[in-house]
Amino acid sequence: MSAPPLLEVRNLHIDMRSGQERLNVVENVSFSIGAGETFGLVGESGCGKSITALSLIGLLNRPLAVGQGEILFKGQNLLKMNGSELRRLRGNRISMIFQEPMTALNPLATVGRQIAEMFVLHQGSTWHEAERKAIAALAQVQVPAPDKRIKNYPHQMSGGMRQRVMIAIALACHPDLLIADEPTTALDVTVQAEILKLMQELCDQRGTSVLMISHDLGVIAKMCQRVGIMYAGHLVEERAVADLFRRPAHPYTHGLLASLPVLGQRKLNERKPLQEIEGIVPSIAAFPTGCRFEPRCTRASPICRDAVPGPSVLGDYSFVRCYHHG
Amino acid sequence: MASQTQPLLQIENLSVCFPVSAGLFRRSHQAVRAINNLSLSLHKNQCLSIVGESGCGKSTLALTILGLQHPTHGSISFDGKPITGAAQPGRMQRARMAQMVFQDPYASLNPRQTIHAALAGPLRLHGLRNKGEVEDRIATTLKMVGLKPEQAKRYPHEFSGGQRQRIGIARALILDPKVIVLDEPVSALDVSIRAQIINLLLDLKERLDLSYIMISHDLSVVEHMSDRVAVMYFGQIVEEGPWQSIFANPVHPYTRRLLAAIPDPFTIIRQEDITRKDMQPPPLSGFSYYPEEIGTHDVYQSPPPTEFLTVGDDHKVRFIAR
Amino acid sequence: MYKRFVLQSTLAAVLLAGVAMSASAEEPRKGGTINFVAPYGSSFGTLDNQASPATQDEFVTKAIHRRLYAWDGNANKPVLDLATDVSASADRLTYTFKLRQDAFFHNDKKMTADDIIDSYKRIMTPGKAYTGARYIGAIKGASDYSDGKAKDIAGLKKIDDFTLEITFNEPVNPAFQLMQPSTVIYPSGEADKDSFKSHPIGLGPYKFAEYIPGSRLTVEKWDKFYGADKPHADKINIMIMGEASARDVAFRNKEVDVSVLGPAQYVAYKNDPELSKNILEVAEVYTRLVGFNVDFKPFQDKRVRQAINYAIDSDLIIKRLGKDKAYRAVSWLPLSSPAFDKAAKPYPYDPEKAKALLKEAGYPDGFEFELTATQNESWGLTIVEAIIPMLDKVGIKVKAKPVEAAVLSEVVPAGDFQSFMWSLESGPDPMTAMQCFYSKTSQSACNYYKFNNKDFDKLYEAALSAPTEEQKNDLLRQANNLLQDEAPGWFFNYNKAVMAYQPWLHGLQPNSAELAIQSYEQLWVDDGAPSGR
Amino acid sequence: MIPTILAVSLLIFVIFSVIPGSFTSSLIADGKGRNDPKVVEQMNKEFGLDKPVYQRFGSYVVNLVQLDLGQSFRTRQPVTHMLLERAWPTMKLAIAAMTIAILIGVPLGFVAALKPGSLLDAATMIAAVSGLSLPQFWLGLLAMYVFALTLGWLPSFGYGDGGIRNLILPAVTLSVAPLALLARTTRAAVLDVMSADFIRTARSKGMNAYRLVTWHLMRNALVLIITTVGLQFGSLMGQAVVIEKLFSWPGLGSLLVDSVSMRDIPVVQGAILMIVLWFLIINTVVDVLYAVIDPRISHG
Amino acid sequence: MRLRFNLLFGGAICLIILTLGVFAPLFVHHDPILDANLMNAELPPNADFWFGTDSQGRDVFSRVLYGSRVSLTVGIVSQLINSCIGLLFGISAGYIGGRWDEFVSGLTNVMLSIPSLIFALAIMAILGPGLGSLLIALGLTNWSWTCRIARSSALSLKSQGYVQAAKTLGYSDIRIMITQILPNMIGPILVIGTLGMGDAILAEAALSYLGLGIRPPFPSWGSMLTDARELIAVAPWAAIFPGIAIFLTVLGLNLFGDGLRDYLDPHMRTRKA
Repeated sequence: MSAPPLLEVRNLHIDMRSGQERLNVVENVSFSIGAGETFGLVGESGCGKSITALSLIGLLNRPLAVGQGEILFKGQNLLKMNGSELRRLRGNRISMIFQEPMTALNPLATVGRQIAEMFVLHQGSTWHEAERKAIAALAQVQVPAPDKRIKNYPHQMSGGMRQRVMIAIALACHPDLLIADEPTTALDVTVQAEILKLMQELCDQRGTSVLMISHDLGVIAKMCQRVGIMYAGHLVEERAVADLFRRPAHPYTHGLLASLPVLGQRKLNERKPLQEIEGIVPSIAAFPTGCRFEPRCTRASPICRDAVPGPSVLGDYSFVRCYHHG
Repeated sequence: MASQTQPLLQIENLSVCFPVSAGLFRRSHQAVRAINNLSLSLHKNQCLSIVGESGCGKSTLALTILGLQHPTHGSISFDGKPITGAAQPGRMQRARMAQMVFQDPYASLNPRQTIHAALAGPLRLHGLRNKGEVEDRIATTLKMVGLKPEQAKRYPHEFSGGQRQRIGIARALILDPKVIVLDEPVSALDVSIRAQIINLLLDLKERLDLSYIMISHDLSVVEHMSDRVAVMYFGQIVEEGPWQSIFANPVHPYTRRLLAAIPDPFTIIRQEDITRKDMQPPPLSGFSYYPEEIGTHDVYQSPPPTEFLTVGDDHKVRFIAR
Repeated sequence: MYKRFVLQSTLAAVLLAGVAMSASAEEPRKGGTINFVAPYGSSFGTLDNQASPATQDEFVTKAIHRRLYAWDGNANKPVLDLATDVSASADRLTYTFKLRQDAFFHNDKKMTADDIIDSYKRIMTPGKAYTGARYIGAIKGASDYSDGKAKDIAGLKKIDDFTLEITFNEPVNPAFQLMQPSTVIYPSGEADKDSFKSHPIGLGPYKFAEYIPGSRLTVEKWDKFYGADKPHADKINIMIMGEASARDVAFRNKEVDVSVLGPAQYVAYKNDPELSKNILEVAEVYTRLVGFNVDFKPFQDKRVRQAINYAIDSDLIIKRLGKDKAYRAVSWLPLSSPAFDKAAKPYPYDPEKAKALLKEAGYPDGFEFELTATQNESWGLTIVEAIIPMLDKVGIKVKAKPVEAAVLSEVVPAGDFQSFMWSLESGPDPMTAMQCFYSKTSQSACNYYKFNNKDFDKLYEAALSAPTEEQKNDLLRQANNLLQDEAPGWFFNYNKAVMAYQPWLHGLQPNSAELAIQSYEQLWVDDGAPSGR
Repeated sequence: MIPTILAVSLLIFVIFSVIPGSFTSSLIADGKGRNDPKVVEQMNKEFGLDKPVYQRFGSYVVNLVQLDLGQSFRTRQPVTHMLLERAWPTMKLAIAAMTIAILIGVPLGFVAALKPGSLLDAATMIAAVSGLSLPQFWLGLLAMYVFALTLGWLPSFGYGDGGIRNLILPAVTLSVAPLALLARTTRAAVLDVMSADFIRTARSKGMNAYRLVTWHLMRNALVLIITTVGLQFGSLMGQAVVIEKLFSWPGLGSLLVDSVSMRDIPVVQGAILMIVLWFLIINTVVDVLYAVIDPRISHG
Repeated sequence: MRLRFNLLFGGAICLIILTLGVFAPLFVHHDPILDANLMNAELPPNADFWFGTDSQGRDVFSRVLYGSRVSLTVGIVSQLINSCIGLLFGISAGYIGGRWDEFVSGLTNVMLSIPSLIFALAIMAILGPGLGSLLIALGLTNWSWTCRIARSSALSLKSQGYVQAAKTLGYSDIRIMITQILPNMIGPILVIGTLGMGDAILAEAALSYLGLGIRPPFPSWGSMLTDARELIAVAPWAAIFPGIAIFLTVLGLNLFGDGLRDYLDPHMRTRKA
């Protein structure tokens, strides 16, 4: 990638503040997304990937807040923007899709209105115009009979349909960046496949960059060019997808890939146990001081306990935070 | 496989219907057929997986096997003795036949009970009065699932998701049942924990000579764990057979679709794109696949008569006669 | 029966100076509106006064209706109202009334003898039970009519339009019967129309104008009223205000022209330099007492009953708790009764004597009894609370049993109590009042104490047949003193009714039947009344 | 609705047939005179009180079906007629109180919720809780002393000519509890909706606070608020009993208390039935409103 | 901040009043009932009578303190009865469902549609005034909220994994209701109960006002207030102190209940975590 990236996150820290206490939920995260690129952020629940995503468009709620760092979108620092500037960006240039299509839509408004809102908000359309555009947007996400469907309420639609509506809303203004936070986790596998395909097609068409957040390595592998692995608030490894799956550098990534049951791998009359990552994910209040994976790591040495390892560069936009990587 | 021996659990022509709540405009005698004329058998020390998507009736099937739901038609027998209908045993007897491990480790443990209480309760209920024996049994069970006996004093919220699932497994084992129903046992767990639980379950199966009925939509886990696989679609089994035959040679379009939908992280490494569509075999002559079109189904209508025909070694697929 | 009040001679001078004199000093002003209060409940029972015995409903009766007799408080006796003359037969059974010829109903109809006969017949309507039947029942043939055995009441005879002959079953003074508020005269044929219950028509000085149930009844001046140049005020609003504290605020806020005061307010008003100027006080014919049931063993012993009388410091309760808004009772008959013994002394407060009496009676350590009472600050639980510690000092434990008024008046006549506290009418007729202790009177009638004393019976029977009023009263006086010694109850006090009024209101009668119930035609307001009235 | 009314009428019939004291005994409760047993007997006959309970209930139900609530013992007027006279003042009081409660309580709760944890929020909620913690007759008495007596702004009691001046004090007193409750409910409802996922979606759309509140928050919070309003409207009738007695307000409540103490049973039964009916109607209206607001209900 | 303030402040008020009530004899030097001397009636607050005396010459301070026993008993016991009835009906209706659920829902609707004060008034009229009747009257009339909450929690809890698990482990329905469902709804029931206690104390005052309170001479705040309301111009202290006592107690209970709700509310908790 030679052109300046669309989004660049530098040394992002997110704190949780309650009273005097300050917990580092996300620490020193840096990554960038180029124009038209799909970047994946992988991690287990509580690793800070969703919080990172929310911080990008300024939607963190108390007691969470960005501690330090920079979020550069087209060269502008989002963290320095005021409310109205940020609002003009939100939904318009950067939009977001959430995990639960059940609750992410307003149950008391028609889906048509919820799509049309985008045009009213960002393109100054009249409601009448906006409604027409909403039908088109709904057609683009391959909802059949969109002119009838816009009069539906969310509860009248299936989960997959609702997620299509979410995509229609998110892509309504042709944003530069789409943040998709576990967009298919709540869906059945066959529906998931359709939704992923749809997202991929639409974003490819429009050159929209995507930040894909998921715990499912399969989804990441299918959708992304590059991927960041988060563990307990740290971005431990950032790689091109193919490199990551071929030669995982971080012991956590390594373990994760080894522990997955893989389709077609089982041999007849022989059953190998899966490789396990011992131990449990640490809780936010009890993050280890040094490398946060150290307690579960097979390669750990005393140095790992003392300080967080710095990034070891493995190539363009590729690094790993491990003293014993390889 | 061992089809000549008597199956441990035999489900025959099972149907479960739910009455539709009598709305103002809907006739009340209509019923949703959650399970429709389903037959399955589970052999000793086997893992039978039931695969399907939400709403296909797999959870209802699990509840029916455990006696938490009464069948509308058909019967289930355990070790040759019927456990449904007039002669059905009470909850207490049933408890020693089959137990269940739940999907959500957070909701499946009573937050107001210590682990010890959750495990000791059923033991006492089933007549184990001797305190020492109870403690022994709890300790061994906890050790068996990889927990320390001294952790029994704690409450569920003090455990992580993986540990809770271990507790859930311990609770299922505490009465020494023959069959365990696994309802999506790892889908709610963190990725790095799943392998631990899968290994534990497989290990326990061998050590305790257990038989599993596993409900799942995660085909990679199913492939790893199962001996037999049944694919369920709108209350019916559309394809059933030994795991290797289902995965290597899927016949029914729905099965194939399911397999195709799984995003496989390693396709990229292998640089190969297995398009199973190419291998789609035609239906047996004189038949068409049932249902012909995936995705449309009217749950209020009773389905057309279908036949479950053998297509390979112990491998059956549901067809509809032309 | 009805209430009458009697002026304490000592108070009379002071009070009359304030009220009556200012009234005579000026010529009554015509016009204006008076805001009167009906303080005995939060509604009127009914506008059909023939059906109601309640004091509260008399506020309406007084304004709208007239009876054959009226009570003249000054003379302390009933006087003719709708008749100008009456003559009795020799056997005192038949009375001939010469009726007024200037009385007009509010529908312009002139009153005749037919109206009176029809009114009395309505009160006795077969199948109905109007309260007035208690009094009209004394007329010959009334019960036959009520039972459906006769088409007319035999004792009522119309001589001509303005002459009426009434025959009674027994020799009675018809005045006491026919002055009762439930014997009001309605125009013939009107009363059973549906509209009548919500729009009554009478002969009174004021005609019905508006009624908001539960809030207020408004009457307007009736121009054809027979009273000379009366009534004065154009309009009277009778405000229903049962809540004393709300009444207090309304009075101080000058929204109402009169207020009946409870003990607490009595003190407050007396101590207020402005409010104290306009207060009216009278003694009423009610005796407040705790009655004992002799079915309860300790009360069978006279010494126990006396001990209780000795053990309670009645004067202190009256002074401090009752705020002097009562007169110390000496036995049963009230101060105003002609048979009241002015020389008699109440029981002194003597707890030692009480203890001694209890010891004699075999209760050295006292005993416990239950006292049934309603929530009332003057003759209910408030007083009970005060005697509890007093009786406790002589070893008697009192358990208060609070009940509702409707329950008290059910359990007491039924004998379902150990002791009760009540305020009971004890006048104006001493004979009637003393009947309640006659052994032949049943408990359900009014001998709630099951009082049975041969000496008392002898005195009572002698009084019944006493040839002169004086002798009768003398005998009753002896009987009354005997009652005090026998102590069938603890005689607590006689009520002192107190009414505060606004300075612009004149013509209040300190001598009306019941203080709060005034003859509206005599009231008038001066220019000092708030504007808009 | 009809089973509820039948159950209620059975319940109150049973309760008031075992209640001690009777209409005839209440007639001498003021100590004036004594009951003539003959008149009492005649009265019991006239009112049918001499018949056994089941017979009375039978004829009560038969009459009820014909919308006949019987005749008052006291006034001998049809109960329906008496109730209708009293219903309007009570409705006026309840509606006025509810209007005050809604107009003040809802915005108050809203403002408090927009800045949770702020001083304004704390002050509002403490005030609301305080409002819920006062005995109503006590509050009414204080209001009377302050606004009528000390300040002389308003008449202290009564119905007056039915105008608004007499309505203010009782309505305000009656409104305090529902106002406080509404403020709390609104606050909770708004906070609840604000934490909902779709609000996050709306914010991610780039919506400003005003549009967020007007387009997405209000309607959703309204669903919760309306429930409270409906239930409060019903229970207001109970609380009105105390207020009506205190302020000499000629409503159903004071009629009810009077009739209970006079044991005028037909009126008591009628009044309770009327209150129940009122409650049911209000809640039906609330259900309809729900359906209007919330498509999930109207579409089954 | 608010979260803890409510809980602590409300709890502190309740605790103080409870302590004062339970240990009333230690704090007062006048008997609240028998130590009545009419010569001392209506004294303003002074060194001997801290809150003054009432019209009977009794120490208002000691009556307020002893009155807390009555008010708290009324609050706690009537609410216990309410909770028991509500839980019994609510849990069984939610868990068993079907006809029984319909019946209970109907009953709850009936109870809800008759204003509870009127219902209590009728029950008091039948039983006659007194503490026992008060407890029964208030205990029988206010359970519909508890019942509703219990029913809906039971309905949602019964599909929880651990309830299903208990069934498969052979637990009987009654055992499940007691050991699995009941403990998990204690939180909201406790909140309802705490708030209900305040309502019961206010209802006691209202019933006293309507003439159907506790049996005198035992002091209750409601009856003290009712008795003293006429004295407000003469001896305001006799009315003000019990009024403040009611206000503070109910305020304390309401704050505590609110705090408890906030504390137990998963929303608040997740927002914090």
